[in-house]
Parts: sequence; structure tokens; C-alpha cells
Amino acid sequence: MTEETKPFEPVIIGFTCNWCSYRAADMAGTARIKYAPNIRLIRLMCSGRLDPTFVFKAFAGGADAVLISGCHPGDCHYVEQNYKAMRRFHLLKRVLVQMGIEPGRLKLLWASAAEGAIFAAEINKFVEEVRALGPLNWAKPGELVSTPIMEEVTA
Amino acid sequence: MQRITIDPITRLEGHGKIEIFLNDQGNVTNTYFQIPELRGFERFCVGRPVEEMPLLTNRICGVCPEAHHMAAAKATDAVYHVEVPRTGKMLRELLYSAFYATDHTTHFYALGGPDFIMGPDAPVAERNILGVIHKVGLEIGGKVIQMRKYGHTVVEIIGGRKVHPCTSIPGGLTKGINEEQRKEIEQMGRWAIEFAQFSLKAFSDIVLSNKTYLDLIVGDIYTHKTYYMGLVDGNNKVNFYDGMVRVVGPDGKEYVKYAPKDYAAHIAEHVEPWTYLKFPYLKNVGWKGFVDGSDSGVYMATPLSRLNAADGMATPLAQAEYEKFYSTLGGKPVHQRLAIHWARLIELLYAAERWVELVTDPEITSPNYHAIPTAVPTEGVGIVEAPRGTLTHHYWTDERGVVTKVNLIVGTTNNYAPITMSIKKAADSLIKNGNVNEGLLNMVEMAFRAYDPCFGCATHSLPGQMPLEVTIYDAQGNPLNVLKQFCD
Amino acid sequence: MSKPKFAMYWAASCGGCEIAVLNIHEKILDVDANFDVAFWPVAMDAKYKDVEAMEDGSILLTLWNGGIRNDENEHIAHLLRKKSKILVAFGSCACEGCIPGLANFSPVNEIVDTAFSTITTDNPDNIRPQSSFAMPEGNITIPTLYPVLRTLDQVEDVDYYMPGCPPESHQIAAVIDLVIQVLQGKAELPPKGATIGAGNSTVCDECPRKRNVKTIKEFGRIQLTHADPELCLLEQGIPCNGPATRSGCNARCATVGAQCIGCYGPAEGVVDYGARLISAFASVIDSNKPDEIDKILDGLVDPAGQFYRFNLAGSLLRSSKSAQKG
Amino acid sequence: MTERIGVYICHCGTNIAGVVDVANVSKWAGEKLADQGVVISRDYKFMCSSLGQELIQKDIKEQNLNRVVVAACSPHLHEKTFRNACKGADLNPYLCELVSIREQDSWVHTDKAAATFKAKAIVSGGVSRVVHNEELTPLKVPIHPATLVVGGGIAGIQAALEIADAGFHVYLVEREPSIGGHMAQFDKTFPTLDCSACILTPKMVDVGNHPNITLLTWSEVQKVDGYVGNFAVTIKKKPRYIKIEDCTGCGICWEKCPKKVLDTVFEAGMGNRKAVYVPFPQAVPKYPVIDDVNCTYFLKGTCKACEKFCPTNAIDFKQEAEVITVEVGNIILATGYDLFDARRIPQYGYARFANVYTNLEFERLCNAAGPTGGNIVLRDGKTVPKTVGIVHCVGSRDKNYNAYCSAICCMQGLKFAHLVHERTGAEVYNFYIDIRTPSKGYEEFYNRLLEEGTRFVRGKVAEVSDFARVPEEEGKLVIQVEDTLIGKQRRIPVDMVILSSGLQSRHDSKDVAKLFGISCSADNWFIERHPKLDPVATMTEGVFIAGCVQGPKDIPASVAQGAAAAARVLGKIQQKEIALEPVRATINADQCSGCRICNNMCPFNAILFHENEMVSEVNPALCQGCGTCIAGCPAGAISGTGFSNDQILSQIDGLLLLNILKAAVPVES
Repeated sequence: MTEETKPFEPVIIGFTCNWCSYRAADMAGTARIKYAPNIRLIRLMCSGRLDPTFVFKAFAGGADAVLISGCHPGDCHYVEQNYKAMRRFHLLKRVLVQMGIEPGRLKLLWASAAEGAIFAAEINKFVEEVRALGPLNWAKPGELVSTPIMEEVTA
Repeated sequence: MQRITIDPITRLEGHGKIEIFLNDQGNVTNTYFQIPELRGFERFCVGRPVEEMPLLTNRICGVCPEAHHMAAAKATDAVYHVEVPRTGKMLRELLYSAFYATDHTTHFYALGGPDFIMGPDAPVAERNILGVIHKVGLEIGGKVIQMRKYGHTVVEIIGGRKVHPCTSIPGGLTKGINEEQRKEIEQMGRWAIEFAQFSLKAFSDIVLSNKTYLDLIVGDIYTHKTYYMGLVDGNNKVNFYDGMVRVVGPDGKEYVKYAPKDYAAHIAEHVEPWTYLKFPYLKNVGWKGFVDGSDSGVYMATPLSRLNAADGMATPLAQAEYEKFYSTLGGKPVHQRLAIHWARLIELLYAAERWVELVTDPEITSPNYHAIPTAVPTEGVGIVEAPRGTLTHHYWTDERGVVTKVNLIVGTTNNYAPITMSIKKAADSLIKNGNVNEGLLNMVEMAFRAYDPCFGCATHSLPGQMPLEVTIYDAQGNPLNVLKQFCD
Repeated sequence: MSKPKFAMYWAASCGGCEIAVLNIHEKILDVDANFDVAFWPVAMDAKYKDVEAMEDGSILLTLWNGGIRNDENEHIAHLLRKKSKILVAFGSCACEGCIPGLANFSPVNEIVDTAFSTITTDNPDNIRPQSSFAMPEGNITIPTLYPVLRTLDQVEDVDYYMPGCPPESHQIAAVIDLVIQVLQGKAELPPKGATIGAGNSTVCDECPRKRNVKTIKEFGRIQLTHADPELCLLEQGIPCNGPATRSGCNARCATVGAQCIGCYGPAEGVVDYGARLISAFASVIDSNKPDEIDKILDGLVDPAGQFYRFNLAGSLLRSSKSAQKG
Repeated sequence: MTERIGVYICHCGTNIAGVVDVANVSKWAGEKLADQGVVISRDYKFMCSSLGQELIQKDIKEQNLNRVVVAACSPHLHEKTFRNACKGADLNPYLCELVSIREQDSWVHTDKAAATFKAKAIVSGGVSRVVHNEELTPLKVPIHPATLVVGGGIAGIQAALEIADAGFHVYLVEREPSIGGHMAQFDKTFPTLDCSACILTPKMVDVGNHPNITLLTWSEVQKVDGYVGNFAVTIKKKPRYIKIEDCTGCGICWEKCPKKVLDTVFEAGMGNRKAVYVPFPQAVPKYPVIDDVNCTYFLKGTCKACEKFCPTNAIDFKQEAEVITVEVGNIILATGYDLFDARRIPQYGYARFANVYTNLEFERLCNAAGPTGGNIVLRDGKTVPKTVGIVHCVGSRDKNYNAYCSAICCMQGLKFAHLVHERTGAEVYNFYIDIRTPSKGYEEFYNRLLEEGTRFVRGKVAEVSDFARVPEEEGKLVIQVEDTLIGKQRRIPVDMVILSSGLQSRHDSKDVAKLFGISCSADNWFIERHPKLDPVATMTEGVFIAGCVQGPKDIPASVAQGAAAAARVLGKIQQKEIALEPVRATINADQCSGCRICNNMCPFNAILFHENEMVSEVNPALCQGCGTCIAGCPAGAISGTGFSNDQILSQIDGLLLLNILKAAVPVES
């Protein structure tokens, strides 16, 4: 295992909405705007579909951070559902802190279908912020043992 | 050196064990009674809204959740500096009295009583509720079940649930009772009084009239001249729900009387590295180890302690029994542990009388059962008498009423030292030059039962009530005998 | 022929589950009539060795209550699994950790430290209990606490779950009836892994309170509110866990004016109980302005405690990972 | 396991293969994901090419695959392509998952190792997800041929006529006693200056007589149930107190009615009407309305003059409101605008100085059918103004009121200037910020005005006062303004001031939007589906908008939108049925506790609550599939097709399968 010698590369799971932020990612692509490879996106129809379970699942599965992203307030394809995502985000953050997960590991990003460049820039910024936080440390405060997924892969 | 492991709960039951060490002559040098677990309420209650404490601390013990519910509720009242309206107080105490009657009944008939009714020498198999039924008559069984049912019904009506009541909140309760419910509760209460009198009669017929049993009670094995603690009302009468904490010395004279909020000035808890449970003692007397006498801070908190610590009972019938109790046993204080059983029955009667007294108060059905707190929450202590001893809850909160610190001194804990002493004494007197007297088992068992220790409570950390199983191994590790007890 | 064997055991629990079983009163006789009680510490005398001696699978039904707090609890869980055909996680502790599971918020050493440094603790040498301690007379030992409290199914394979703190007596009676009917061939056992003795909706389903479309402008505290006895508590801003909590208790607490605290755990198929409440509460907050939303959320003084009161040991983030599947 | 999954990695020429080691990814997926059901994993130059698609179809048949994952470009580009390919091989299209390793990987990353590693994660995510995909079929719903048009202004009239002429039924709802809207109040229309009434009235009459139009004036929509193709609309017909079947509209009743009432609606407060009235002579329908708030009989219980004199006994004081329900397939909202209330800008003196007028007041003032018969005079009713000031952008282009441009004020101001000049010869000042004359013939009209000698002062008027500093200001209204062209403060005394009050959304537009399940912009104009490409549709299927309800516009634009909306509706009607994406939420009634948390979570009114069963239900045709209620249901009783919890949670697992090697380098395999 040479992991120890490698620099820490955060793994980030990003949830995007079908209409704005996912298209922003597409836009970044078609415009060939480069950004850090640490993020892996999941497409939802709307940021309102974001169930906190998904965020917990990502952290529990070994993600170092989670990005939630949707249409700008007022531009939601489904009228106002991104506001619900926003409300959940605010409560979610508070719970994560109580669970011993730094608030900096959860980010909410509004991106319109046209904002590929902004999307890319924000991801780069986020990756650096998470890199600075270091790996999600399960030792505090729960002292929970390490994730089983490791065996799955090495096996 | 020989070692006897009295493993009250084998690895299987796993809730505590006793180690007895003998010297080369085969006489007892030391005994250890260990409590093996910690759940950590003091830690994880921090950060919770204080109004949840009566619900969270319920889960310390499923045998007497009512006690924790009440102590917690009173602590939260204090935290909010709110005065519970009269009706609110009465409803809580009514629930509590019914619970007391139930709990004492269970203990006397299922656990403690058999020792006397059947006699200590009766085979273990017969020393149980069934044995009692056979001896006293079938209807007694029905009565006991009836009593338990009634008690649970009252708890359910006022507390909302049979186990883990949920209605007490800072400032009172979430609901009151209506006339219909009041009638039902009154009728059950009147029945409870008769039942209590019946029980006392049975006790005096079968036990007091029997010289052997009486000698057993007053015998020296079970005597410790310790301090005694109990909650008393304005007239220094026994009270379970409210009042001042009064401590009398081995001489029976008042040693100190303090308001719940001052408990920390008087109580400290000694720590031993070989158990998870702490040993409370009187701070200003000091910890002198597992010894009795007026120089040792060890005190007891049981029905007997409450009677010793008070000047009498607040209800007429119970008061009469109280006087009979002391005249029979030769005045205050009574140091003999087995007298706890009798004291328990006197409390049963008081609880039933108080039950009726409260439920017949014209204000009991008033809608004025809750006062909305207006002061900024800070810190508060709540003390009630749990059946197994004085129960103290102490919370600190921030200005939002979120708990920042918790201290709990739970019923049975008070008696951890005395129990340990009783074990040692029983061992001392019955293990001579390496010969383990068979009687040891019964004696230890009876000592335990007298205290009715509930280790679910005891450590607010231990799982469940403890099935006290004592196994004595000889030097080769072969089990000699087995005995057990549990508290509900 | 001999009757099938029944067992009940407590681990890290308060004993309330045992009381709940005793509270089925005369029904307990049915148990006696249809089962041999092979092992039930609270009710009768049987020993570890007796159970070890039984052949595997010889106990038909074991009701297990209590979480797994130390090595001893786990040891017995494995033993009883081996000996039992049907192992039921009985009560909130066994199913999801219950209140003791809140300990999973903090490292175990913090828990011990707190207990041994309270204001009344006289502990000048800052002593901590040792799982093995050398006394002049010899070594004496006590079990070792685990870093986290685990649910039964995090250490052993569980056949059925029976939620509740404690399970309601009428539900216990119903389950006993079911098992007896199965024995008499009059009924089928539910599929493995099923939750028994509970509904598959949530508490609101049984709650008598009136309810409307929900919007929350402010969260309140039950002791500080003049709560309308007829109206849904959550609509009055009082954080009630009823909407996310499995039905089966007849909405006891809400019926007597107290908010549901969630002892029956998550509804059928829910992955993370707390997540359901986070999402539901947040969704009905009546504001689209970040700072106003935060102001409203300030009224919820202990979100994690509120949402995971009984379920922390079963949550995605605070359950024991080594036991967590996928 | 029963899954037989095929994985297809696209090179996209060098677009993907240039950065991602596609062969490696394909090999890895075939080996490492076999335990998840991957039975074949290929890479190919262009998966989207017909050859590529045939490759997939061949495998589906020969390997009898029951799931397909394609790793290529964005689903927004080729999801349909590959789904159809699967369909072609008799595999339900929704069992195919397209994951993007181009837009989200090869095109945005340079480090080949990292990109290849990420591609594996993405593929792995797709595989874990597709296992939980379900067979789906699009929902088809029939379209009811009738249409509801709300608002009887020019936009609504136009829309109604277009559809009715095409042979389909229209219900036209108008809350005033007559259709016509604002246009009916105008005198002339810019830039052609033809008489507003002359071009509008014929259309109104057509509407009144059209066999395919049910005209419901003095009526309001109360409730809208249903969804595209099948709306049930509840309409309240307010009592007219006139038996229209008997009324001939002869006019005797309003002649005889003793009660004069100030007409603040049609006459904009410039004139009176009777308690029983038609708003204006050419009103459609011709039947009057008894205004029960002012009618003496309703106030005192006596009078009944109208009843006495009515030759056909058409008066009925007992008449009550009637509620009817109509079924329609589509809805067009053309509810127009409100005028900005000039009182909000006190320094302009409206309602303080008699001779400060709003644009609408002035329209009536110079209208031949208006209170002065078209004579432009001061409030005293005789004095003809010698100088008139027209203030533009009142309440528009002003962050204190409405930031937007009201679009019509410039041309309207020019029109007024022309009319004043023409009829009184008075000297006219236009105070403007910018003159905007974008449409056909507008600039020419502006030039014409310049030639007519109208004065233009470029500057925002600071104040209108009656405080005279110099003798010639005595008895005049003084307009204080900075002339930004000469950079000077100026005080211009005038006899009359006309305020070009801007347009703003109807005071109740938010409620109307909620009623019809559509959304409003920050200024409460209704939001169109797309500002350029879909200007008259809304996010709600089957609900269209036309005219000023969508934003300020002039008559030609409103008419155009009315016609456009009609065209869209006709298109739908001709389709007879409409297919909806099967991404939908459904509530498990057993598990639903009726807590009602989801009830206000749906902006499309797709969630209804059954009071007696105490459960909520999702209407699949109304549901747009956003999934917000699924995420919000505390009981986990709501599930969603297409984006189910299982699909997403598994995809998370899949994406993190490799998380052990957090360093973004490839796994050697």
C-alpha cells in the first residue's frame, strides 16, 4: 500500500439538478474548462429531491465532502423547490456539526445552465477547502471503526 | 490464600459480582461488590433541551421510571425558577403515590416477603410468590396482581404511559384529569388502603407473632449503626415527593436538614477503581471506608431510613403503624436491616392513604396544572424519595434551557456502601477458618433483599434490574450453591 | 411432547421491556401454557451453563432487549443466536440503541471522565475504573466498555424487530397470540427481517389531533407554549417526531399533550430516521431567506438530539461502521 | 443475481479516448463489476453511431441483457438515442442508463490517470444504479378540446377569437361587467392614431355573438382542479340583478336610476355612472349591472325605479351569485395589468393639485365618449390649458418603485403631446429619461412630434409644486427638473401636468398565479417557460399566458401574444392526447399517515389530501417529477420512478466503491 506516501486527495460527491447545475457542468465540459477531478456528480431532477439520507450515505461511504447544487433562487425549473433544498441544507449543516463533521464539508452552490465557468471555479475552490480540512476523521468524536468498503475493494 | 467468588450474576447474567478474600486462616480479609457497566447519562444528556430530561432519565430504569420522571421534572421546575400550580403538584404526587404502592407491593410479596412468610430456611423453590399464595391463601395472588394493575392504571391516566410516563414538563404537566378519571382513581385508592392494611395484618400475624422471625429481624448480623436519610415535609413527616432532606445520626438525633439545592454541600461520592459505581457518603463526616458508626460518613436511604429520619407519618393509619413499629423494635432509630420490610409496608399504607387524600382534593380536577415559565433558565436540583432511596437530579443549562452539565445520585447508589458492609458482615460471621457455612447464602440473600437494590437505577448505568445470583465456588472452583433475587 | 422453548434476555437496557412483558398480566399465562420458559433471568432461575448445554436452535423464540455496550453483551448475543431459531430484537435498545445510544455522540473516555468528575465526586487521584485491577488480595475484573453502543443486528443476525420503548403491552400480547397461532398452524410467520408488533405507517396515522397544511414560522418549546389540545403539535411549532415515527403505540404521548419523542423508530423501509425528520421539518419552514431560515432554526435547540433521540446507534453516521452493511 | 448488465464505453473519437484509458475502464468494469451483474463490457469508437447502437442491440439479443449502461456524453445529448436503441431491441428504454464521462470527465480533466480513475467511479455508479431501474412507460392523457381564457382585454379577446374561429369552444371569463379591458378606455392608439374603440368594438361584438364562445362577464375563477388536458374550473358568476334573457339593453333603467356614482373604473374617476349601469355604450354584453354597494334599494330598501320602468321586467333584486364548473383542456391567462398609483410619489402632486392628471384620466379626458366629450380642459371644466407638461417614467425605471421600463409610456406621452397640441394648440413639454421607440413606425411618430414643436426636456422631474417664485409662476404648476442636456436646473410653469404612470402587475397576481399553479417573477409578472423560445407557455403544462400579464407591452404585442397562445393551444388540441415523462412520485396509501407535511410542498397542486381517509395522494398527470415530496416525506411513504431512493443510494455506493484509493490515480487492474 502506497497510499500513505500519496498526498491527500479528497473525494467529493456532488448532487446537481437536471435543469441548471448539471447543465452548468455540461457547459463547463463543452467549453473545455478544466477543474479538479475530485468531484463525482449525481444527477437529480431537482435540488428539491435532495434527501439528507443521500448526504449521510455519502459521508458514511467515505466521501470527504458533499456538494449540493441547483438553480438560482427564483429560477427553479419547478418554481420554488430549490428553496426547500436551501432550507434542508441549513438544518443539515447544524446536524452535521453536532455529528462532528465540519460545516466546511457541505457546500450549497447555485449555478445556472450558463455558469459553466463559475461551476468549475467553485469546484476548484471547494476541493482546496476540503484538502485543507484533511480527510474526514471518523475518530472524532465517535471513535467509530473504519469503513468496510475498504475490504470490499482490496478483496 | 483462598479466594471465594460469590458471583451474584454469573458471566451470563453479567450484572455484578462479589469477591470474598480469605486470609490463610480462612477468615475474611476483604469483600468486593462490583458493578460492571456505565451508560453515561451525565455525558450524553448534555446538549439536550432541559424539558427532555424527564423523558431521557426515565430510561435510566424501567422499574422505577416514575421516580426519575419526578426528580427530573422537579429539577427542570427549579431550572426555570417556576412554581408548579397546586393542582400540578398534587397530580404528580398522586401518580407517585400510586407508583409507590405498586412498587412496595411487588417487592414485599414477590421478593422480600417470602423470606418471612415462608421462613428463611424454606427451600429456595418455595420462597417465592407462589409459596406465599399457598401459605396465605389463593386470593392474595389475585390481590397482588390487582394492586399492580391499579397502580399502573393510575400511572397511565396521569402519566400517559404505563412505563416511562411522559406528561411532566417544567412548570407542571401537559394534561390534567377529569371527574370521571378522578372517581376511578379514588375507588382504586380506597381499595389500596384496605390492601395495605391487609398486608400489615398478614405481616404481624405471620412474622411478628413468630419469635424466630422476630429474633432474626433484631439479630445482630443485620445491624449497622449508620446515618439515615429521608425526605420530610414541613412537620418532619415522611414525604416521597417533596420537602427537605433530613439526616439523623446513629443516635437517632437530627444530624442535618437541608434543602435539595444544597445537597452538594452535604453529599460526596467516593471512587474505587474496581467498580463503575460510586459510593455516596456524608461529606462533612467524611469517608472512612466500609465501616459504620458516627465517625463514618456511610448512610442508608431505604424505607427504614425514611422512618428513622422522620418524626412520623403524615396520615393517621400509617402514623399508628409507625408508633407500633418503634414500640415493638425498642425505639428510634432502628438499625436492623431486616426491619426495612416492615417499614416498607408502613410506607405502602401511607402511600395509599396519601393517594386517596390527593384524589379527593376539590382542586385535583382543576385545569390549572401548568404554569408557563417566564424566568431565564439557569440551574436546578430536584430530589424525590425513590422507593430504594433518595434520588437527586441536578442540571445546569444555558439561557436557552439547553443542558450544559448533569449530576445524578440515584436511589440504590446511596446504599452501595451499606450493602457492601452487610455482605462483609454476613461473610465475617459465617465464614470461619475456611468453612463456608451454608447459611451464608440465605443470609447474604436476605441482606440484599432487604435493601431491594435496583441496579438498573443504581448506577444509572447498569442494564436492567439485577438478577442477583450468588454462586459460591470452593477452592477447586466447583459451584456449591446458588441463590438469586431481582427487584420486580 | 414437550412445549417449545422461550427465552428473554436483557443487555444494556433499563428493564422497562421486562416490565412491559409482565404488564400483559393474564396473557402471561398463555406464554406459560404454550412455552417452556427455558431462560428468563428476571423471572426464573437458569444458568449460563444450562444455556450452553442446550443444543443449537433448541430455543424457539428469544426476545432480546438492550443494546450491546460491552464485550459481555456481545458474547451472550452470539450464544443466544446460536441457540435460538427465532431471535427478536425486542424494544428500542435492541432495535436502534434507544436513549443509551445517545452515548455515540461522544468518545467512551469522555463518558467515563464525565461520570467520574461530577461536582459530588470525591476523586482527588482522578481514578477511573479498570477492567482488571490488582488489589492487595488479588486481581479483580469487570467487563470492558465498547467505544460505541451497538444495536443487536450490528453484532448478530436478527430475525424480527419489535420496536418501542418499551413495546406497548397490547402489541406484545398480539405478537404472542400470533406466535401461538403459528405453533397451532393457524398462521404464517412474517418474512425474515420484518418489524412485528407495530404498524407500518407513522404515529400521525393514529394521532387524534386535527391537522392542516403545515408551515412553520417559529419552533416552540412545550413548556413555553399554551398548546391547543386539539391541534397538531408540529403545526404549533412544537417539534413532534410523530410524522417520522412508526405507528403502533396509538399515539400515546401526543394524545396526552406531550410531543412524540420517537421511541417506535423509523417507518418501514426508511434508511435513516433522522434524515426523514430533517427533511420534513426543513421543508415546511415558512421562509426563503437564508438568515430568516437560520433564525427559525435557532428555535430548534438540539436538532441532532431531537432527530436521533432513539436512533443514533442505528443512524448512518453514528452507527458502528464495522457492522454497517454497504 | 438475475441482472445481466452490458457496459459500453464510448471513445467519442478522441474526445474521450484522448484522455480516458477507455480500454482499461472497460476491462476493469468487466472484471470488478461482474459480481454486480455485468456480463459484458465493451468500448467502441462512437457508441452513438448506428453501428454502435447495433452493437448494443446485438448484445441485448444474444447475451439477453436486461440492463444497459452507456458511458459516453451527457444524457442531455444522447439519453434518448440510447434508450431508443434499447427499445429497438425490445428492452424497456428506462432500463438503460447513460453516464457522462465526456462533459464531466475527459473534457474537464487533463491528468489521464485521474480521469481514467474517475471514469471507473462514474461507470461503477451507473452500474449500481441501473440495477434498480424499473421498466417504465410514458403516461398518455387525453386533451379536452375546450379552452378557458381568463381576462377580456385585447389579448384575451384575440386568443378567444382565434380558437373559436378554429372551431373549438372557449369560455371567456371577465371580472368586469364588460369585456374590452384597458384598450376600451383609450381614445387614440399610437402610432397610427386610429380610434381605439373603432378597432376594438368589432372584435368585442364578434366575441359576444360567437357560437363557440361562452362569455362569462362579471365572473371570477374560484378554483382550478385537474391538469393539462383535463382541467375542471369553478367559476363564480356574480349577481347582475338583471334577467339577461329578458333584458334588451334598452337603457331605460340607467336613464331612470336616480343614484349617481363616481365611476372610478372605466371613467378613471373622471365621470359618473348610475347605480345600474353598463360601463360604456359599446359594452359587450349589453346587459347592465346593478351595483348593490351603491344602489338605493340595497342601501335603504326603497326606490326600485329601474324595476318600475323596465319595459321587460328584467330587473331581479333577488338574484344570487351562481357557481358553475366547466371542463377545459387548456387555459390562457390574459388578466392584464394595474396602473402604478401616482399617489406613491407625493412630490409629483397627484391628488394634491387638481390639474395633475394620470395618463388614464387623460385618456378619458380627451375621449370623445368621455366626460368632457373630448374637450381638453382643466378640472374646472372650462379653462383650456396653455402649457401642458407630460412626465414620463412615473414609477418606472426607478429603483424606489419599479425598476423596469413600462414600455408604453414614451409612445403614450408622444401621443398625448400630439393630441393636446392638435386640440388646444397649447405648448407641450415632455420630460423624459430616454425616448424609446423600438417598434415599427414609432421613431417616425417621434420625429413627427419633434416637427410639431413639442418640447423635450431630458431629465427626471424632481417636483411639481404650486409655489411661485416669480410672477409668471403665479397660479401655475411649476415643474422642477434638471435638464441634463444643458446641465441646468429648470423651473417650468404649466397649467396641466400629465403623469405617465407605469404598468405594474395586478394587485392579486400572486393569488391568481397560485390558483393556476404557475409562478411570478420578482415584480409579480407571470413567468414564461422560456423568455425567448417559449414566451407564452408556462412551467405548468396546459397553462399559457398572453399580454401584459407576462410583462408590460403595447397593443400590437398583446394581440400577437394572444394569437400565439391560441396557436399553442390549438396545437395541443389537435394532438388529442399528450405524453408525459414517467418520472413521477406516488404515495403508498398504507404507509401514508396523513401528516400533511407534503401538502404544501408541491407548486403544481399535484398532491391532494383526502380528508376522510386522512391520506395524501399524488396526481400523476399533474406531478412534474421533481421529487421534492419524496425527499420530504417523513414516513418514507412517497416513492419516485426514474430517480428512486434505491437508484440514488446505490449510485452513491457505486461512485465510492473505489474510495479507498482516495488519491486520484488509477487502480492497477
